[in-house]
Order: sequence, then structure tokens, then C-alpha cells
Amino acid sequence: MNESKDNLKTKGAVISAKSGTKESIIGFLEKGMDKGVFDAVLISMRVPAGDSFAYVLIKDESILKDAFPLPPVMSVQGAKAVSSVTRLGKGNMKIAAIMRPCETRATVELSKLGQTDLENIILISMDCPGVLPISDFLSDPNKGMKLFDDATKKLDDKIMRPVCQICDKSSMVAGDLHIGTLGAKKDTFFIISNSKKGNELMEKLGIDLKENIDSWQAKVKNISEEKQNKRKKTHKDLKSETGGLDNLLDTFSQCINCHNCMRVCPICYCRLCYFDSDKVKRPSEDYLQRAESKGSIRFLPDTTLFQMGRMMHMSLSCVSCGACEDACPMSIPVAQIFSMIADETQGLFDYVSGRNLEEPLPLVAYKEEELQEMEDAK
Amino acid sequence: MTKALKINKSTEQGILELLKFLLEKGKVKGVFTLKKISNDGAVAYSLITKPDELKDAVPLYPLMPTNAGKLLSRFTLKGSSNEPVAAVVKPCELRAFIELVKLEQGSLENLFFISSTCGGVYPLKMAADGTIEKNLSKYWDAVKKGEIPTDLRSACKGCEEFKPYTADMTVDLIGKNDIDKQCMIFLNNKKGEELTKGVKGEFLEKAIDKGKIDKFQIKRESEKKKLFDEIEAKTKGMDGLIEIFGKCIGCHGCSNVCPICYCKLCEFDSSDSEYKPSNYEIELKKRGGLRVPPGTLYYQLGRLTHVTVSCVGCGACEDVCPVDIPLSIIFKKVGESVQKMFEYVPGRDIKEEIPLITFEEEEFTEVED
Amino acid sequence: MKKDEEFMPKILAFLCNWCSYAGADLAGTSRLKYPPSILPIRVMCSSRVDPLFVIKAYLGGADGVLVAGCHPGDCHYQKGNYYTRRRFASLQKIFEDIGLESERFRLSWISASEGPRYAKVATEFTEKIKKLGKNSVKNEIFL
Amino acid sequence: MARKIGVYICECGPNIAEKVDIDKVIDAVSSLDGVAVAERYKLLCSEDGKKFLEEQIKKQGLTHLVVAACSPREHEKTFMEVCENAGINPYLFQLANIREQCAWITEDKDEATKKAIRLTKAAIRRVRYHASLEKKEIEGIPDVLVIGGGIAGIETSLQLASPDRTVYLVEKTSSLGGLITNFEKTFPSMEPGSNIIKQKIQDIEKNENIKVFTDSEVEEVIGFLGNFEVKVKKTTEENEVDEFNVGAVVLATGSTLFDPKKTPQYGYGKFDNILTALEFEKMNLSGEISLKNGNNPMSAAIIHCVGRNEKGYCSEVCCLYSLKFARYLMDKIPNVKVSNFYSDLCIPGKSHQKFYEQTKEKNVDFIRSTDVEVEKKGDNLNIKYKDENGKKNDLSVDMVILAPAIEPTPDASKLAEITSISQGDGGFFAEEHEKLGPVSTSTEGVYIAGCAQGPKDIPGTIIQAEAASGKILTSLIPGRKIEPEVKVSRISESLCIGCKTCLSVCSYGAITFDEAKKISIVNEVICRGCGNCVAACPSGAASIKHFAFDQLYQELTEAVQ
Repeated sequence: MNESKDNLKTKGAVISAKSGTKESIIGFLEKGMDKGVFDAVLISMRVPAGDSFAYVLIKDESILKDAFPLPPVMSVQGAKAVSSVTRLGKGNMKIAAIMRPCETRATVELSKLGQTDLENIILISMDCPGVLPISDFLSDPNKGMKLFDDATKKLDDKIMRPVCQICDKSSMVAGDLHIGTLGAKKDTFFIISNSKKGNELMEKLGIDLKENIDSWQAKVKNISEEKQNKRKKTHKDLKSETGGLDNLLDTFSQCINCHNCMRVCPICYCRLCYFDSDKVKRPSEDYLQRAESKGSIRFLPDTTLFQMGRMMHMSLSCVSCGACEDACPMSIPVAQIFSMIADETQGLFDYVSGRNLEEPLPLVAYKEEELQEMEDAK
Repeated sequence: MTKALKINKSTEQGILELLKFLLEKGKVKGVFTLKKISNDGAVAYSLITKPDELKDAVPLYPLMPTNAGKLLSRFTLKGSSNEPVAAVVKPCELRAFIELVKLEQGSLENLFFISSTCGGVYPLKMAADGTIEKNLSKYWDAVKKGEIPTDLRSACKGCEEFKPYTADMTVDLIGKNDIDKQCMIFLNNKKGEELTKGVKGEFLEKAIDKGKIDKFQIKRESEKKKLFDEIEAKTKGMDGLIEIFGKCIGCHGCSNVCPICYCKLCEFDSSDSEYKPSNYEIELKKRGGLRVPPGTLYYQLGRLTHVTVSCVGCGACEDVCPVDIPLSIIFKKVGESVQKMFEYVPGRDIKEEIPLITFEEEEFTEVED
Repeated sequence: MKKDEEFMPKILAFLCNWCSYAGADLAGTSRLKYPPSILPIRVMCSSRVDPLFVIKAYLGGADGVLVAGCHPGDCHYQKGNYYTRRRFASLQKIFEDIGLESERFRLSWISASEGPRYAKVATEFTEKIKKLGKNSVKNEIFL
Repeated sequence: MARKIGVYICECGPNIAEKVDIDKVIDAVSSLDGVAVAERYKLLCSEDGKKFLEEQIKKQGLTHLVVAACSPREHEKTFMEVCENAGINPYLFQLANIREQCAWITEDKDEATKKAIRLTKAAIRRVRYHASLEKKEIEGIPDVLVIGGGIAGIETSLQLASPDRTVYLVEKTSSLGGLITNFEKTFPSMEPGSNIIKQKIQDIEKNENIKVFTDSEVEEVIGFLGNFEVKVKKTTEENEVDEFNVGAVVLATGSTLFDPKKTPQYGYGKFDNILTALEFEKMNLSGEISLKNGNNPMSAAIIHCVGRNEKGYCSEVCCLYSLKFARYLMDKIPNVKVSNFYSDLCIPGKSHQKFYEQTKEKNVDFIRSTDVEVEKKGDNLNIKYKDENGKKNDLSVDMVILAPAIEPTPDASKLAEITSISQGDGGFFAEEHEKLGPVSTSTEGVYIAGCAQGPKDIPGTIIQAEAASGKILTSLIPGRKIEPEVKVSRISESLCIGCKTCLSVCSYGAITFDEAKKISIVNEVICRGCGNCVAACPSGAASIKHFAFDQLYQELTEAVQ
């Protein structure tokens, strides 16, 4: 799917967007459906009550005009939507899916984990300005829309979620095509292809990928660098704030074990999570014994075990999409902590989750010579 | 007239002393109650075995981090407790636990229940953003006067089951204006009396003040009516439901924290609820488009049919909903109307069978055509 | 009204094999006429009908759902229909209480020898559904 | 290997062809995923129709078969056999009913065709989710459990016991024989009663094919014709429980008498020398009919229909045994005066009228009366009554014999529950059909004989004992295989949380609870496949073969599309 390992493609297409970016993206999709290049589109739409957005699989073109490619809020992680459509088989519909980079990366990661069949899927990502925290948006949806539009234009991410403010992969091209709005001339946007499938699609649409996209690449580069520094600094502060057992226990003391964070995480795909299974249900004697050994235990115990256990299970595939923090009723900074840890665990293997389909999952491959520093490390 | 224990200390102090007495005298091996478990004031249920660990216990803290009924079910799921344990629980938590015991998800053996005329609790969000501490005094002032604190959870505002049915002891709270000076604990049965034998305090015969309770009942009833009417207006037909549940993000937190959802693997997480490619084709042909992942309304309506007969209206579901869907009132309203049909109150009495596994030969003929 | 005339509702009918399915067959063998809106699904006992099927059918766009079984006391499996009755009663109350059209559901006891009764129930129910009109859920996207 | 579905639409002569446009149905289904062939045929259930299908399956290498024709109640078995002969599993087949519930119910051909297409498509989608199931066969157990050691139980046991058929006879009291042991003679022949029964009890004890359990009660009967698991408990010792398997169960638990204390106007229990019929039989058998003060009664009154309006039925035999009592009295006490108080006499049967007239000739009075009451008057009893034309009257006698109504034994409801049969009028065990099935019950394999089914005389009881034996002999032939239900339910160990909801809704006790693993387990031999537990189970842990969630859900989704 991806020819070159790094995604700095040099050429792309410039699409006119006189009628507005959103409208012209939808126009591009309508053209794709007309030409029969794909039969359906998986894209966000505003829910009837107007207070949230949801992914919708659209076959009837007339519905496409109300679509909303870049919603201000991530109510469902896009990778979960694609997985629900293709996990039980690729079906015989070609589907174009429009999502944020962290969602396309999560989709790529899920296909490595057998949860998504990408054969009939055309993954299209877009430059992402970040996402509003869901509770902020819900308190006043219309205000949220306005704030989001201004922030997108001004590229200011102060109102966005903490993980989005330090996201250095907001324009990473992991899918088949990428819609680049950064650095594009007025009323235009770039389309960059990242795979054979992407090239074929553009050919069928009669759009050639010959234009120069340096301005996009330059803009992406400097935004990423700026965010990277901010990310390093934030993670350093976070580490000192939550590092060490006491801080960690305090951070997760509010956790009520509702497992929302696990449920909304695209990488947590198990049918029955280990921490919901029978294995963690002990007889009363065990609980009493534990209570006696310490004088008192929180009940249910092992909430921190759940957080650390989940971290162990999915950290190497975490795309820092922030869905977990949105779903936490106790506003625990779970996404910030998990993305901080993910950077380090993935760094061990020089792995970036969802960057490239061919890149094997770190724990299912090995090199004979690696990680010597681990052996009898002091 | 029931036997009662009066301790000339504040109600909270009185209960702490009672719990300390129970542990020290070895009457119980452990005590279940709310406790401050971290220095930033997080409150959670704890199993306490050492008396001096009771120092941070806050048994009457107006918060329900999780439904204690569900915790007691987890505590006794793999076999009843072989040691006596006392639990300070709210009436709806005790009813939820009894409902779970009926479903073989726990056992009442060796457990003693200290409940109270419950003044209701604040939403979890107030604990999350730390504003709960500021409202404590406002809370107790309202409870003392037998009023309903303003920003209580909607499930509690409309709760008419604030008196426990089967607790061994009931702490008198609602409308007790000398709550800071006196602790009055009603000993409802033999177990209650045996447990408290030897406690420093005055044993007397006292009737619970029926007038006070009825007055409070009327207040809660009118609140409930208001909440039910609000929901009634919203849940008008399918469009109404789609509007309410449109923002549901499918995290199923409501079923995870619901005491009545005891299944190992929820039917709505199982393969039965997954759509095969051919199902998508059928739905797309019919509708032109379909929300994915599919089944948001199927889950909400389906879960409603599963829990409706046993729902105790504890409000845990709404507490945990990240998008603030008014779940507790919807489930409580439908639950109560179905339960009324079977004249059934979930958790009122362990011997009362859950209506869907029994039947009368002659009943519900009006349902037949 | 013309529109309602040619609107042929789709009514899903869960028929218990021993009584109602046999009753339906009898209506056929005696050439009794009733609208072809009834789509039979054979189950061994009416107590097999999981309320979730009825919800799935309703959300799937069925205009009506009929659950039919043996008369109480005659259930081939002793007591099955008693449980069906309670499940159906609570399901109907839920739909009613949540503001949905619970009239789209119907429970009827039809024995193997009641061909005419089956035809009557089928006709009556179809008329009622026609009055209620198409189930608008059929083209809802945000289910 | 890929699915190859054969779809065959039967014209059924004119029946379907005329009412449904079959070609339209063929076009609509031939392009569906997995459909290898879609064809029509004149009459699929005919011999050459079946041969045609068999060849098609073999020639086309079909893996699944869908037939759109008549009702599965009509020909499901026929086409399943065709599948078997053609070498594919008979359960990978679905029959769409486009005749009885489609072609024949509307004149509108185009609507009928649309419905036929919808039903055929639903059948095709359903068949894709079918799993092959193996027919199970188990040895039919020829042995029989007989509950109740009275004449009915004894007669049934003697009829059925044979070298290859053991009979387990369970009697609640400590000895066999039941009520008849007390009858010195039986009407109308006044032949000896109790010694015939003693003879039969010896036959039982001699017969090594009959295992007798006295002082024992049946605790559990779970299963169906050909395989019942039975538990019998000794009432005298603690947990001594016998377990065995039988093929059929006969309830011959007899009856008891209505307690006259419930009708105080007869003074039973208040005044001396008032006996029930059974007490009088026992006294007579002891050889001496005497009053409390030891001498013989010179006058006796027999009061009929005691408790009849309370019970609401006539107990058939009391008028006849009252005649017998009169004979007893006259044989033992010369010139005793016997008078019968009756409202209407019930003397059915070819030889009973003669018996009544002969008794009457021996100047036994028969007084038609109402509002009969018994009072104490000095040493004897005074019977107050209203005669035929309503005039008050009274008669004083030495002894009063009451003929109380016959009612079921007190443990009847417990036994009905254990053997999962129901109780009909008067609380007696309910027969399957009052005319066509007097000894069988709604539960296959459970039979009833004697007064347990309703009041009757000894010949009636013997007839029912033989009828029940006959039914068992025809259905439980040793060596014949029993095919338990194939489409049974199954509970997944990993998903079951042990809430026992399924256990409490199962009418057959086919689900037991594994205390160690805290999960419910289905006994596949006993499960009848109704699916109640599956619908009751919220978590989908319980599933049922051939009517699984997916199969029904996909069928209904296609049907309402």
C-alpha cells in the first residue's frame, strides 16, 4: 500500500475549492461515486439533534451533500467505524473513508491486528486542526462550531483537546490519499497520493498528480516541529507530575473502573476485556485477606492494575487520538498519560503506530540483535 | 415502635463510632463504606478491617462512585462471605444487591446492612471537577430541613424509595435538624440489636417520624413528576428517541456500571450484534445511508428490555455517561411503569420472584388481542 | 385514500409450529383469504421469540410484528406461552412508555384448528397497520 | 469449500403455478450469492420429483437445498430424506411455505409473487447460516415405573413385567394392596375381594421382574418417552435414594375419601356409631359389626352423596357399595333394618340393576330425601330429613354409615408437578383427551390408571390398567431406538454467568446447575427444543440448534427488507 517508507511524496494534485473546502471535498467524493470509482462513502455527519457527529456509511449520493468531513468533535474513533464495516469480510462495495490522520493510522493498525479488511477501502486523511473536548462541545454545540471554524482558520489549538495541542502527526499521510489544506493557495487544496490504490483512483478520476506540493510539505514540517517541541516539554512536565507511584495512584484515584476508556479506544478490540473477565473476579476470602494485610483496600481494588494492564496491552499501537479522555466521566488525563507512555514504548522499537501497513507490530517480530541494553540492565 | 440506638454525637461521628466498635469487638471482620482514599479528596468505597483506618471514612458522603450493590455482588459472587461484614449502603444500593442475589450473583449470608433515610447524592461530575466539597454544607442544611438539595442528581431528586426495606439498621437523616448533635440509628431486626449490644449509647423505643417522611415523600413525588413530564415531552416517537440518543458514543459505560447488567459478555457486544457485509448492503439499499458502528438505538432499547423489570433507578448510568444523556429518568420511568404492571418493586423482598420467570395462569388478558 | 390502498404493509409473524403455524396452514388449505402482508417466521414455541427480535424487526423497518402461539394451557411445551405473555406485556409497555407505536405489535393465541381465526387476526392487524401507515424507521440513518 | 445452494420452486400442479409467477421468483433468486441453480418443477413431492431433486443435488454438487413449495409441516421430512439419500446433511435445507401461507390466501397474483420472492429469499439467507446436525439415537428403555401399589398399580405391573422389561413398583405405605384389602366382598357378585388381592400380591412378590419399593416416594422424574431419569426416596430412612432409568411412567396412586367433618350436619366425629364407608368395610372385614357398646346394631342408615355438592361430581360407586353394605349387615345380623337415604341412585352397568332389585326385596328401604341431618337422641341417632314431597321427617337408628365422595390423594399435586402433567376436574390427573386419550397424558410417556384419573369401580380400574399397559407395550418395544430431539439448546460455558434464569423457565427440568463451575448445563437427551431458555437468557449464552439467533435474525431481516 505504501511505496516509500517516509511519506514525503513530492508531487500531488491541486483541487479548486472556490465553493469552500468542505463543499469541494464533497464534490470530489460525489465525482468518485458518479464515476463508480467507489460505491459508498464513510464520512462524518451531523446527528439530527445537531449536538454531535457520527460516522455514516452513505450509498445514496443525495445524502452526501449533508456530510461533514472534518467534524469539530470525535464522538466515535473513525477506525472503530471502518472496523465495524469490514471486520466480518470486505463485502463487495468499494468504500472511500474520510478521517483524521490519527483515525486512518488507527485503521491501518487495526488491519494489522485482523480487525479491518482494507481491500475495498480507500483511506483518505485530511490535515487536522485538532478536536474540541466532547464535553465542551456538548455544553453549547453552535458556539462550539463557531469556535472550531475560527480556530481552524487561525491554526490556533488553544481550545482543542490537550492531546491535540501536542499532536505532531496531525498531517501524517498513512492512508491512500491525503487532503492537504495547509500551505495551499487561496480556494485550493492539495490531494497527495500515498499508494498504488490512491494513484489508480486519481487516474480514474482524470486528476493527475503532477503539481508541486512543496508549500504543503514546508508548512507541515514547521507545524510538526513546533508541536514536537511542545510535546516533549509537556510530556516532561507530565512525567514529573504523574511519575512515581504516589502521583500515579493519586492521578487514577478518581477512577471508578467504568472502563469507558477501554471501550472507546480503537486499539482495544477484544470481545471480552481481560479486566471484565472471570479471571479478575476473586472469592470474598481473597478480598478480605488483602484488606487485612493493608488494613483497608479500595473496593473494587485493582483500578491502577487495569490502567497499567491496558497500557501494556495497547501502548505499542496507541495513536494518541484522545478518545479515552473524552469518554472518562471523572476527567482523568488518561489520554495525555497514555500518549506520553506510547511515545516511549514505540520509541524503543522505532515504531510509529499506523504509519505503514507493512511495518510489523513490534511484539510479533524480532531481530536477533536488538535491545542488548535490556539484558541485566541495572 | 422499633428499637433505636441514640448516640450523643454527630450522626457521622456516631456511625464511625459504631463501625469502630464493630471492628474492635470483632463483631464483624470488615466494613464496607465510603472513604477518602487520596490527598486530593477522591472518595471511593473501601473494605476496612483495621479500626484506625476508619479515620478517613466518610460513610454519609453524598456521592455514589459506583453502586455498592454491584460491589457487594462482586464480593460474594464466588461464594458467600465466610466472615461477618457490615456494609453502609444507600437504600437503592441495598435493593440492587437483593435483586442481584435473586439472580445468583451474590449472597446475603454474613452481611449486615446499615442504611439510612437517604438524602440523595451529587453527580459524579461534581466529584470530578472538585466542586462537591463546596456543596457539602449546603447539602446537609437541606437534608436537615427535609428539603431536596438543588443540584442533586435527577435520579435522586425524583426518588421515592429513600427508605430501606430490609436494612438491619437505618440511620435517621432526612428532616433530622439535630443531625450534628445526635445520631439516631433504628435497629430494625434481631441482627441489628445483637450487633449493637454493648455500644456506648442509649437504647430506646422510638417510632420513625412518619409525618416527616410523608412530607418529604410528597416533595420527591412532585420532583419526579416534573422530571417524568420533561422526558415525556422529549421521547415523542422515533424522532424523539433519535434526538436523545443521537449523541451516544457507544461506550456502553451505562451498562458497565448498571448493577442489573450482570452478564459476562453483553449481548450488544457479542457477535450477534455485529453486521455482516450482506446486512450492510440490505440496510443501505433500504435507507441510502447507515450510522456506523450500527445499533445505537438497538442497544439502548434492547438494554431497556433487559433491565426494565429490575431497574432500581439508582442513576449510576447517567453519572457515567460522557455525553450527559438523561438515561436515569428514561430507564426509571419505563422501569416503574413495567414494574407497576407486575406490582413488583425490585429488591424489596428477597422472596419476591422476578416477574419474568414466573407467571399466573390467568393474567394480562388485555394484552392478548 | 389511494396511497394507503396500495401500501402493502410488511408484517412479520412469529408463528409457533404446533398451533399458530398449523392454524395458518389450515387457513390456507381452506382457501380463506387474507392480505399477503403477513410474513411468517416459524419457531418451535412462542417462548422462543426473544424481545430483541421484535426490536430488530421494528428498527429494520417491519410495519408490524405479530407473535402467535397456542392458547395458555395448551402449550405443546407445557408453560412456554405463559412466559411469552409476560415478555410481550413488558415489551409493549416499554415501547408505549418510551413514546413509540406499541400498537404495531400484537400477541394472539391461535390454535391449530382455528384457521378462520388466523385469517381474521391477519386481516384485522393488516387494516390497523395500514391505518398507522409505513414504519418511518425504515429509512432512518442514525439508528 | 464454497456454498452451492440449489433453489427449486414447486408448481404443485396448479396450486402454486396458477397463483404465483414462478419464473419471476426464479429470476429474483438465481443471482443471489451462493445460489448455484434455481429451477421449477411440476410436483417435487412425487416419486420422480424426489428422484429429480436427488439427481440435481448429486449432479450439481449442491451443498444446501432450498425448496419453495408447501408447508414444512407437510413435507419437511420428505425433502430431508431426499437430502440424506443425496448425501448432504438434512439440516442444510429450508422449506419456504409459498402455498398454504402465500399462494392460497390471495387472489392478487402479483402480490402473491412478491410475497413468494420475499419468503424464498428469506429461506435462502437463513439456509446460509444452517449448520449440519447429526440425528441422535439412543436405546429406548423398555422398563416402566409404576407409582401406587393398589389394584391399578398391581394389575399394570403384572401385565408389563417380563424378562426384558423390569417394572419398578413404588408404594407410599409399608404394604401393597391399597383400598381393596379392606373389602371383604365386591359387588355385585359378592365374590371375595381382599383375598383376590392377596393372591395378586403374592404373584408380584414371586415375579423377579418386578422390583417393589414400599415406604417410598418418587422424588424426581425427568425425561420423555423412552428415557426418564427417576429418583425414589425411602420415607423411613434418611437419604436412601434409588436412581434408575425407565421408558414410561404409570401413575396409579388411587384416591381417598372426602372428610365428612367438612359437612358437620352428618355429625361425623361428634357422635358415636357414625362411620365412613372405609371404616365400615374394615369393621366388616374384622368379622363383627358392633356398636360402641359392643352389641349389634338393630337398625342402620346409609347416607349417600356425602360431600357431593362440595366436590361437584358424583363418585359413581357409592350407591353400589351401599347395596353391598346392606348385604353385609343382613348376612351378619339377621332381621336388621337397613334404610338408605339417597337423592338419586346411580346404578349403571349390565348386572347392577338386578343386584339393586334383589337387595330391595330383602326389605331394605330406599328413602329419596334431601337436607339430611343426624342428631344424637338418647343412645341412638336420629336422622332428620325432607322426603320426596318436601315433608320433614325423621328416623332413629343405631348406626349411621356415610358414603363420602371420592377425591384425589393429598400428594396428587406434588406428583403432577414431578411428572410434569396437569390436574383436571376435581383435581384428578388430567387425561390427554377425555374421549380419545383416557389413560395417556399431555406428557408423552406418562400414563394414568384407576381412581387417580377419576372415581371408578374395580372393573373400570382394571380396564385402565390394561389400557395403559397396552399403550406402553406398543410404544416401548425392547430394542427399538428412540430418537431424542436434535434441535436442542446448548449453553456456552464461557458466557454463562449462572443466573439460573434459563433453569427456572425450563418446563422439563432439562437444565441442571453445576455448583462448582456456577454455570447451567443442558441435558441434551431431555431437552425438547422449545427455545424458552434461549429467549430468557439475556447474554446469549444459551443458543438452540437450527433456531439460533443468527438464523432467525437473518431470516427476519431479509423478510422485512
